[in-house]
Amino acid sequence: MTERTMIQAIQDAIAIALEQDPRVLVLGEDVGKNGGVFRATEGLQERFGEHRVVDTPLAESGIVGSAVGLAIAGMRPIAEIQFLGFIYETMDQLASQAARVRFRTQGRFTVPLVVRAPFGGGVRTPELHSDSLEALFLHTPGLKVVMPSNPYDAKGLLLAAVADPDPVLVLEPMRLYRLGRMEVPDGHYTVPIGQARIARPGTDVTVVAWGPTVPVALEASEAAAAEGVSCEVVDLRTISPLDRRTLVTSVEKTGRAVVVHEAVRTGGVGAEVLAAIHDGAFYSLLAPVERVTGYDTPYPPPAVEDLWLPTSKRVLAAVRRVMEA
Amino acid sequence: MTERTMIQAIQDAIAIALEQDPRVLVLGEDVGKNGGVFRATEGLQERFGEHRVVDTPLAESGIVGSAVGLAIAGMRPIAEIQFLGFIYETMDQLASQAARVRFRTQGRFTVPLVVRAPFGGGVRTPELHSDSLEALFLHTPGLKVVMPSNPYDAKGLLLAAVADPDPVLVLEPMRLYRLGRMEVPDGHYTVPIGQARIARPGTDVTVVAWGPTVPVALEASEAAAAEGVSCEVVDLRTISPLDRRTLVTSVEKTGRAVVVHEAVRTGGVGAEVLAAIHDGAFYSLLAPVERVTGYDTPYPPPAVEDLWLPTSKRVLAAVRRVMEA
Amino acid sequence: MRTYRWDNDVPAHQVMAPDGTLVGALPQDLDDARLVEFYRWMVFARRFDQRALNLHRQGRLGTYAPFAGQEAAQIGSFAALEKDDWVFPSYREVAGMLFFGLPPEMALLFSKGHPVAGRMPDELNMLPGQIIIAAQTLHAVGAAWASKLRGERRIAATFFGDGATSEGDFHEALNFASVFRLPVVFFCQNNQYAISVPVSRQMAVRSVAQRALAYDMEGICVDGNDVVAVYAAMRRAVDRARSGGGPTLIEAVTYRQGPHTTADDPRRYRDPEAHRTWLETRDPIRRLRLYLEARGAWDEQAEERWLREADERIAQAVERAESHPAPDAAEALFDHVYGTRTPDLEDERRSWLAAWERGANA
Amino acid sequence: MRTYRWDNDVPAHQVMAPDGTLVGALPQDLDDARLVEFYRWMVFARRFDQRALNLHRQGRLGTYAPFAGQEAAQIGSFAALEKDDWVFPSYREVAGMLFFGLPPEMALLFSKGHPVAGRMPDELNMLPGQIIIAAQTLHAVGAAWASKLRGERRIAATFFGDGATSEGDFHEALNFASVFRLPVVFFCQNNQYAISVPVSRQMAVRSVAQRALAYDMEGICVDGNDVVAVYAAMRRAVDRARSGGGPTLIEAVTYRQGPHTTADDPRRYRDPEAHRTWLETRDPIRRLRLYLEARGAWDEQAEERWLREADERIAQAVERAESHPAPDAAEALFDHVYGTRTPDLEDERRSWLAAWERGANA
Ligand SMILES: Cc1ncc(C[n+]2csc(CCOP(=O)(O)OP(=O)(O)O)c2C)c(N)n1
Ligand SMILES: Cc1ncc(C[n+]2csc(CCOP(=O)(O)OP(=O)(O)O)c2C)c(N)n1
Ligand SMILES: [Mg+2]
Ligand SMILES: [Mg+2]
Repeated sequence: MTERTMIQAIQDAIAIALEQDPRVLVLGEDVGKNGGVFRATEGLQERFGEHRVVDTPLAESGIVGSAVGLAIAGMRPIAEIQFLGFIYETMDQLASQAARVRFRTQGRFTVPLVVRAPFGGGVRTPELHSDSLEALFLHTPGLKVVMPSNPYDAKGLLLAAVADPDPVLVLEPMRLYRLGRMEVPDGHYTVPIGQARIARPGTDVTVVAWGPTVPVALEASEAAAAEGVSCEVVDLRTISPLDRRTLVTSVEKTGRAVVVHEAVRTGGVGAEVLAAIHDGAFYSLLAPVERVTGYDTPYPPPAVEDLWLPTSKRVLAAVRRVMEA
Repeated sequence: MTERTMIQAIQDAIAIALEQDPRVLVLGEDVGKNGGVFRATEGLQERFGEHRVVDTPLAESGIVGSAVGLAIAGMRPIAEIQFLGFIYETMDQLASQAARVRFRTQGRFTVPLVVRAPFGGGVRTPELHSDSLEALFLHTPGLKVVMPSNPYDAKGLLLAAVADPDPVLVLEPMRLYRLGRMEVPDGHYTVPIGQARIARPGTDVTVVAWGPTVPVALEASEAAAAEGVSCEVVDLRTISPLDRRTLVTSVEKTGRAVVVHEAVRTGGVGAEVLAAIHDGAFYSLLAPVERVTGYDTPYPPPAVEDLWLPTSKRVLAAVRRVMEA
Repeated sequence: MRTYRWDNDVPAHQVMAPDGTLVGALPQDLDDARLVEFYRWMVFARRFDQRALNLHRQGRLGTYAPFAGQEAAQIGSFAALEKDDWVFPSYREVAGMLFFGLPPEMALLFSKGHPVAGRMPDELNMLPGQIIIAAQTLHAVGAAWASKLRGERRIAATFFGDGATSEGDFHEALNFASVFRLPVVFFCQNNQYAISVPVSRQMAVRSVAQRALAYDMEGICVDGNDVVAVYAAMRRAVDRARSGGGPTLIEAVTYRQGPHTTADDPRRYRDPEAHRTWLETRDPIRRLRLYLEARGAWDEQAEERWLREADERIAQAVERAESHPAPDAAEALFDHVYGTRTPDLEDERRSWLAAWERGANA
Repeated sequence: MRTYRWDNDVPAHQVMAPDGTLVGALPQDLDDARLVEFYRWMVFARRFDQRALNLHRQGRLGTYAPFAGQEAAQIGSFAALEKDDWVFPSYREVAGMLFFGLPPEMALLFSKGHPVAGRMPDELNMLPGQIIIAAQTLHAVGAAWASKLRGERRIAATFFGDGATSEGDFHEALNFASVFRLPVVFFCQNNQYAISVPVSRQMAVRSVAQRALAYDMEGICVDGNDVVAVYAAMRRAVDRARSGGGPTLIEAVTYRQGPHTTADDPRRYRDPEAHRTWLETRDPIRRLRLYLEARGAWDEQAEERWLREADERIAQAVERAESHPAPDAAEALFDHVYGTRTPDLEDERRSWLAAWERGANA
């Protein structure tokens, strides 16, 4: 066990993957000498060589597309897209290629590919660096999508992604990269893909969050507790496949739910979480599920981003509303 | 009034737009001499010249990206993406560029751009030609998305899109292109963007559909009527902005809803429609909203596609379930 | 001011003139026996193509992309590959794929929309024909990269059309390949059209091969209806790749004699004059026949025999394709989305089966 | 076998050597007065850049992308444009944008993340610096196309880095521009790095300008630290575009003296030797100063005066930026998503305002 920030846990996971499996290689922009713009690959090129930690030309479709070829040919590429906002450039290679090769070839070829991408707001980045785009990939069969909210999960989910036989998108909330430290085991372990986690048990309201909004949900729950409301916080951890069972089990107990995400509201993962609860716990619901999310606008410039992001106060207000309904 | 198929109505709308506004031009692959692979631009290059109906090189990002520049500079481009499955190539230019220029420049520049794309299943196309991807764009602020289900709406929505000051994606269900004819006014008219249509009034169950599933919903409603169940079919017509009011009004009356779409289930527009109903008509709901959709798999090859698509039988079964709940 | 500018016009490399006479040196490994083999494959492919169009007309085949006119480009290029090289074709490469070992019934099943057609034979490192224009060029780059990293002999070849060179992915692929000096061959069949759009509208350069200059890569422009020249160019590129010399871009100048696909009507856009010239004087099969005939390696009887053999093999393939079991739809739909079905897919599969039993699917 | 291959190595075009002596002909429209004007702008821009880094260090500015070292490339190129030409820059072009008429406080507000900074002055057909690498090159193509369709004089210029040339959009833009022969200039500042990645890893060719060959376009490689050579190259390209001769690709070979942005630590990847050489012997401002000094158009007093004037203007800009009203957040967030707010945005705006009043936003 070592105390690690999330970025350190990620770096550690990548190092272990490179060490344990000669088929693993890391590719992306600035991942080599520079160690990644967030230092996720710090020191890895020195340690594993230029052929296993590779700076590519500046072309995201090229990164993902060639990683698809690498994976088809039996390698285990870990591709980095410098910021999730740039993933649009790779949509065809991700959604029509990586995610479909198994289906297209009815199992003859597969794409065990990991694509990592930092994302999320609150860190004053320029335009298009902060967008939360997980919903696009929830709607993409053949892809899996995970999103850690703490260092332990970050390492375990990343190692699970590397071991997975299918393409996995690992979305890393950059706001949490260095937010705090936590005890993280030193060796190899995995956090299973597809399982949500009860981040805080409770009885009155289920608060569903993922990635960067987990701390927001926890803070709101703390405040609610002071008002005598017991929130159960579910940290999805995996966006796709969605752990509907955990959601339904929790809401069957609480009868109320608030979903919190940073992505824009309409058509977000929150709608599917709401639908999962609606489908599975309809007769337990005491109040309509509330969504606390980004607004239906482009992610705004730094000077106003804090006024746009979901806050614990907004979550608390929603908790109060579902309690009063 | 002339009897027109949907494709004829679309061709007519484009011709009117070219005729009435010198700023309009059409660009895309095979739109010129060939008149489009579905003949949506049949005869238009001959009539309006090579400079207004332009065959471009084979590059979708180039088509949308240069159309963004054309629109910024005051033109009114109508870009064709040959099949919606290829829109992934343009995601950055659509979602990060076209949809954001107004916001980025706080109104100084705008992108009055129309992007047309055929899509949808049931016509035995090769892979990646049939996918329903409207959900990606419902989640893209700054874009509007319309989807006609009949010739009248196809023409009116397209002309409304051309007149709109913002980028509008017009998704055309190719299965309906030549499915039937209907009286369509000859001149210019618009169908307002953002307004759903009651395709069939009813009292017991609201069936929500759009584009290619509208006929499926109507067929199921017919069968339900024979069983004494009165379905109200809501044809969304516009995906974004979503007409929540019409949905809620209908469900407040019926108390039950079935949502039908061809796109894969998870994270689809159906989830947001369900959420809209859940949010707005929670206390009227007598049963959980059902979704009848494509399965969570890639769009399958022609030999099995009919076994994958939502059928009126599946819709009818869902109608029965919500009636029995 | 000195500037970069390309002013030359390099003619397509040719070894065999349209009248079947040699205008260049035959590669050493191409003797008459090998050329007869090429010829027989070209004849077989042409017959296959005609039969497929026929089947389509009879409603026995779905969308099909004919390759007639491009047999030399495809067979000449695939012939320079080794059996375990990586192949990333487009939908147009059926002649090459058949030559490379794809059972002809698989090509038919592909156009029948049968899911099994995507399941390439285990012994081939070949992907099904890519639908998204130029996407496969990047996959070839990745596979070549894997070979290089593992020190394998295996190279990668990717096939695409003139239109594909306009896509961003094409550029990114050539750039990656050249920067990493990967063992990959980019083989472009310039068949003059991308559906209806002529190559003159696709690019301002007169030769696709010229695009190689942007990557410090060798670009070879070859007469794509000259199977010998195509083979020689591919041989050169494959040898370079295998020996660590990096990528090559080959342009085979050829012509699509038929429609783009069975859904296309080429009369809308084709230049009838040029069309006649290509058909009458530049057909790749005719050219090789004239050569073989002059060598005494071809005569009418042989032709008839080969045609008969071809037609028999094709008939068998049609028979196998048409008697192929209908897809196991539950498997085809749900079992190859992921390595293991997710809980949602389990549920959906179950409810699909239930609907199936009720007859509610379709 | 004849193949396309580029074997030459064209040196960057130069008019003024690093020691300030002329090695080529001055363009006719560049007299001493104009060169003094360039010089003063370069000095102003350098001071602005330094001040911005300073403000960042003091926490008074957000992410900033410094351009020191690239002043000649930017001012020399923007100087050949007319005031109503279209300009599609990247985030790096602040020196050029200031020269072109962007109020310096706007550049500061941009790095402060103020929404107003995206609202370019009405009199300029200039977009804010694009963040998505190479995306703006296509917008320039479209704007140039609009000009051509309407028969306007206006041309379009787009600015980007060496790394941008690897993106698919760059290729698609050059291809469209050349196929349609559009009045657009592609101006690449090859500043040797894309963040940490050196240009040698970005492309196999030695010059970005060589990439023009793939489009039958003229590619000009110019010493980007020679403001005269840059101006001459841009003049040539702009004149060509304006007179209907189509697009040009210019590569200005220059150097980013500072970090990629304020978030970057260039010591991790930079070659210290080369760094020293660029700084000490190839600085663009020093070069022009040596020339002007030899012409008697520069002396210490003038320099001091110009610096003082620059600093005063900068101080005013800082003052204006820092006293700029805080954004009207409700407007900035909700009122420019569409021309008219949608019903959802109306609701969201209302609930945002309510939360604002409760203090629940942030
Ligand atoms: C990304 C993408 N865009 C468009 C299409 C539609 N389409 C299919 S084939 C084709 C033309 C391809 O031309 P070319 O590359 O020359 O190959 P050819 O068909 O001539 O062999 C087009 C536009 C597609 N399949 N994929
Ligand atoms: C599509 C995209 N990919 C990646 C990035 C992240 N990024 C920002 S600047 C940069 C390097 C750009 O290099 P270059 O084009 O040479 O321009 P320079 O910064 O040197 O002026 C990268 C990788 C981005 N902004 N957009
Ligand atoms: Mg072609
Ligand atoms: Mg650079």
